[in-house]
Amino acid sequence: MKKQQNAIIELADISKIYYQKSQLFHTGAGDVVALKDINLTINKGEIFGLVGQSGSGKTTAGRLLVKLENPTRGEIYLKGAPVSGLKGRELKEYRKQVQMIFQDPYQSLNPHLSIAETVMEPLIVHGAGTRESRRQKVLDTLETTGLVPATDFYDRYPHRLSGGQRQRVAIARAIVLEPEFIVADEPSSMLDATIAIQLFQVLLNIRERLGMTFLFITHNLAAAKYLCDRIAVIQNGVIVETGHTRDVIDHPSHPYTKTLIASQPSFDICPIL
Amino acid sequence: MNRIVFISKKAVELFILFFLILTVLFFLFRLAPGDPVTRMVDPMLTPEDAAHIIEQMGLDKPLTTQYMIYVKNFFTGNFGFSFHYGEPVARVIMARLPCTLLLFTTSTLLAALAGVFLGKISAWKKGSRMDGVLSISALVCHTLFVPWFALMMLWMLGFQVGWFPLGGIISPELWIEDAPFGLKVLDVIHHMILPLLTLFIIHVGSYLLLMRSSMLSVLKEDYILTARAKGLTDRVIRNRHAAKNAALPVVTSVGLSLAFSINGGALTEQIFTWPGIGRELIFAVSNNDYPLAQGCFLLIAAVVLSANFIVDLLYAWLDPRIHY
Amino acid sequence: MALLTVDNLTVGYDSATGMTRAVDDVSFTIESGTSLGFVGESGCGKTTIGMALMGLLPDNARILHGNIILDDQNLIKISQEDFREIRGRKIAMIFQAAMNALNPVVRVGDQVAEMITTHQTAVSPVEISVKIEELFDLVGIPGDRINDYPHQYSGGMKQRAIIAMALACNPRLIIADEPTTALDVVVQDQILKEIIKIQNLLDTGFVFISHDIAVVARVCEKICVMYDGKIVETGTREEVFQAPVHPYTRQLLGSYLTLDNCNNIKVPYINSRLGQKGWEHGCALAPLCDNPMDKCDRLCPGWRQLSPTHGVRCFKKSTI
Amino acid sequence: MSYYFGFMHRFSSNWKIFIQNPLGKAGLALLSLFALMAVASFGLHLLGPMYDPMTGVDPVVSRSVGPSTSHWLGTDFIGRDILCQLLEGAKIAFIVGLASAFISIIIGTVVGMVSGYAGGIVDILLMRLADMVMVLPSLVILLIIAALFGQLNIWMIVFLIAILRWPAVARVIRSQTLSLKQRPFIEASRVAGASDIRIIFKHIMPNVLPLAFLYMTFRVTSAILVEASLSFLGFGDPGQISWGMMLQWVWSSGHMFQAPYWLLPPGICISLLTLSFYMVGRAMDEVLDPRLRREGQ
Repeated sequence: MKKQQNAIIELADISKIYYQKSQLFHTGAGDVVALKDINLTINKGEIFGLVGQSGSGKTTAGRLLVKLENPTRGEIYLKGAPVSGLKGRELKEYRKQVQMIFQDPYQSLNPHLSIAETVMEPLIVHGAGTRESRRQKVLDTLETTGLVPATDFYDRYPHRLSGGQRQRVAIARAIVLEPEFIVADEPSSMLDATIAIQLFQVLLNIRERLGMTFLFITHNLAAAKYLCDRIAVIQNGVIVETGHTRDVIDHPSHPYTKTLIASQPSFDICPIL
Repeated sequence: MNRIVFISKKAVELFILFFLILTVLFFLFRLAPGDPVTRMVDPMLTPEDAAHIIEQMGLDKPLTTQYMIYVKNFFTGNFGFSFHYGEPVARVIMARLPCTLLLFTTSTLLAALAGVFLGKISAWKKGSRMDGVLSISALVCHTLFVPWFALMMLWMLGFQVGWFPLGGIISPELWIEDAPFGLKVLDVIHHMILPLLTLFIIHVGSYLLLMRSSMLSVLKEDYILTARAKGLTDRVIRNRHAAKNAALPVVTSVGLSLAFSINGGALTEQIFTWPGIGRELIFAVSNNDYPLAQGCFLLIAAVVLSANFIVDLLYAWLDPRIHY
Repeated sequence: MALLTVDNLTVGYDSATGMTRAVDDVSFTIESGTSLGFVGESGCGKTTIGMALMGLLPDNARILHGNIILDDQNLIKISQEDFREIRGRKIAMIFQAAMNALNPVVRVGDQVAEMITTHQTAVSPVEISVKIEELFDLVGIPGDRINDYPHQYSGGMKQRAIIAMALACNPRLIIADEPTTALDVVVQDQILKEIIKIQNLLDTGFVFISHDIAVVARVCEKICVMYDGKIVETGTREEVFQAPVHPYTRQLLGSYLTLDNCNNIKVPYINSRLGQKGWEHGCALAPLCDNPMDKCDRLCPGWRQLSPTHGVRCFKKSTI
Repeated sequence: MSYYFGFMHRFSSNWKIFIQNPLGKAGLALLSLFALMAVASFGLHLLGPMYDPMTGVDPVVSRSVGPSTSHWLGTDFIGRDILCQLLEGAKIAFIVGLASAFISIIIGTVVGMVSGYAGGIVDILLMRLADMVMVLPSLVILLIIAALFGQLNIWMIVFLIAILRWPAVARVIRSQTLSLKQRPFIEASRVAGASDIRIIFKHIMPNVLPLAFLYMTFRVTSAILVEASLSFLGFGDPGQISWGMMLQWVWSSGHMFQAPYWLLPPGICISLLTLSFYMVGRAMDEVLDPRLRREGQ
């Protein structure tokens, strides 16, 4: 596997604490430490997996990266430039380069907007292209995500689409600006297994064709093994193990990783498959 | 500890709210066109008496001082003198308060109990003929125009059939004579039935509708399915699992719908000449008895706010999930 | 005599466009002490089967056809009240804990006790509390948590409490509908171990409903694969997993990611059509099949029995 | 433009469900009847000065008499035609109800969306204000204001009712906005770089508008009732005939036990008009996505 050793995203000593509100005196008792001193480097062109159970802080990490929230401590770098203080124009510029795919395809599309409007929104917001070129761009992007023929989907509303199709629309919205980096937050956890595997194929295709970098957040170790070049295992806000996927899974060193591997579902499959 | 914090927070909130209302009222009285002095001092008084009241209320002093005196007077229970009665406002409204509380709490409690019960039945039998009849009648009750309905009750049950007296709280002869206590109570009840029935019918509809919709959404919850899967009888599912949860939001809305109830209460008192605060307020406003109007208004505000406070406490006590 | 026999069960839902069949001509049997798993993707009708067995179908659903016979008693024919007596006592259900399956304002212990008091009138309060402690011990909940409210429980503990509730009256048949979905893998693993332990301990029949074939593979001896309301393949665990015949079964197995098979995953044919095809005109799976025959688009394939335990709904003869 | 089509598409499919609902059908039928009455009031001057609801006195009668061929519903205590007053009252009821509901819906929706979306101190302040206004009994406030500022004209009354009646709407819209704000599609839009204004008007508003319309029907009801009560107590706009005022005349002229032909019609009209708005609201409530309602509580 070809690997370029240039970092696109770096997390340096990132901590995120949710302070307990509505207390008369702040005791710190109810505070939740979602992330504690996280250090990660994600290289250009790779799919990096962040594996953990619910409540481990993996989703928080993704939200920090797309700046839906800000870290309590630490700094995030995009291609070496710190992103903490970004506002206005600069923030908008950042959003052009970092996008997100959300977990629940039934919630991530506005029911009142057509597929075209949904996918076109980033283009409109960033003032990209003309009316005609935007239309063409949307159609092309829908094709890329496997919604063919794209014209069938263009004017539809989400309620007519299946979960897998909705998630492809969400992917199209994320890649339409051709960002450098995409956070995929459990994109397949709400989908049936056969649909999920198709979705992974779409992500791999996109990486192949557009050279994007992904952070793939998942609770499913097998999916991480299938997709990711490198993974990090996160438990209670702390990264317990990181490395090349195969190394981590075949030779886990941390006890938590071992438990995780031991609990993975498996069955004996017929030899002919 | 948490519970105490929660209660004191609510109490502080309540106090601030009341203070705001007090302040707004003060400025309204000073901002309205015309001379504030003539509004606060009975035009029929002798100049010496008038000067005394002006002195007492600080009406000749700057606005800030007036405000201080106003607040101080309020907390010492000095609401000024009613023009009409020539008595301290506090004494007038305190004499009216029991009548209002008697009518109002009885009708609200009865209506809430009946409404919750009927709403429960109606939601449980959703789509049945009984549900149809109940919810349509509830809608009709809820949208009835109160004074008109009160007049109709008076006309039909009071005037035409003659079962009930046409107004007041007690017959004059019983009031004057040293009649036995039991007889007095019976007579008050006799006088109370019509206004009580009117308020009951008006309010029972809204409680029924609230309970019904709350119950319907609870019945869609998964734990109702669990309860059915356990083989529980319909009665247990309905009363123990559905109604208990469904009544919680109804409790909160009792507080919120109080404002609505007070409008109806004032109108009902007016028509049945029930000597309560609402009627006194309408009387004061009609006769430009400003100190009395102000006193009645503040009392009503205080009643509404404390009722909301009680509702908050009740809710906190009923729902184990509440975060203080 | 089998514990449960279901014959040609057909359940329809009233919808705006007419009657749609959620369960279509489904037959199966379960013996005491054995377990049967239903596996299929969302919307295949597996949950509807569970609800039909419990007699808890929603108002807009109707059993159009078929029999459900439990211990010589046809559940289709009995009255509502008789069915209520059976629910909880003879058939119990384990719901998904991620659902709001426990009443938030009633203590967990009381919710389990209620199950016992409903079906066994002659038990003293002491006996009940002893029984509840036993049950909570069996499913692994500490005894001091009995009087907590559900919101004080974690997801895994809620699931354990729901299992305890199902076991309370020693039912003959337990239906588990996605009991581990939405739980973390580690907790899911613990709960499954708990269920297997209970299976070995008791002489109860289990019906397992899951979208996750790995879960079904772990706990069930017999497996039914469903698609769009029909069973497309049924057999013992070994038959279905070692020698699957139906292309859909093979697709399900082939695309399931485990740590061991990441290199030889078969990506199913991507079908971007809107909506499902249905069984009226040929095989519902024809659009998803990698190698359909001509008649697949015209005729609905019938049921073929390959061995006493193994059957399939497909025209294709060969296994490859 | 395509947003418009989306809305129409939803509207037409909702309309079909709505019109199948017996409540909605009955409510609409009644509403159209009252609307006809209101329209008819504009043609009253064609009948001649005797039929003017305010100044037209029948010189032959000059007192309250029952229905006759020249006065189908009878006359009031100085000989004015009751039917004409009833028609005029319908117009006023519609004006008061719709105008005041419209204003309070606009205030409530904007406050609710801003409060829910902005959060923090803005949210706390706005919602405390809403709480405060919500617990105030509107009729009592209007009475105090009427006492201090003298007779209120009809537009003042409309405005005051609206000012006192927005909090319930704001609360519902706010909780809806809060739950929408957590939805990934809003976050997706933020990640895409959309501004707050764009998110509020493009993503949140279309999702809360149905709810706002629903609440408008309930606000119409309460506005009509409050105005009628105020008029009944003698504090209405003396230049406009309203149903509440008609009842006030029956009562204060001492005809309430003698003239059922005069007592019945205005009361029935007020109750039926509010009922019909309410029925339309309930029917809409059932049409709207049930999830919307749950979160609205």
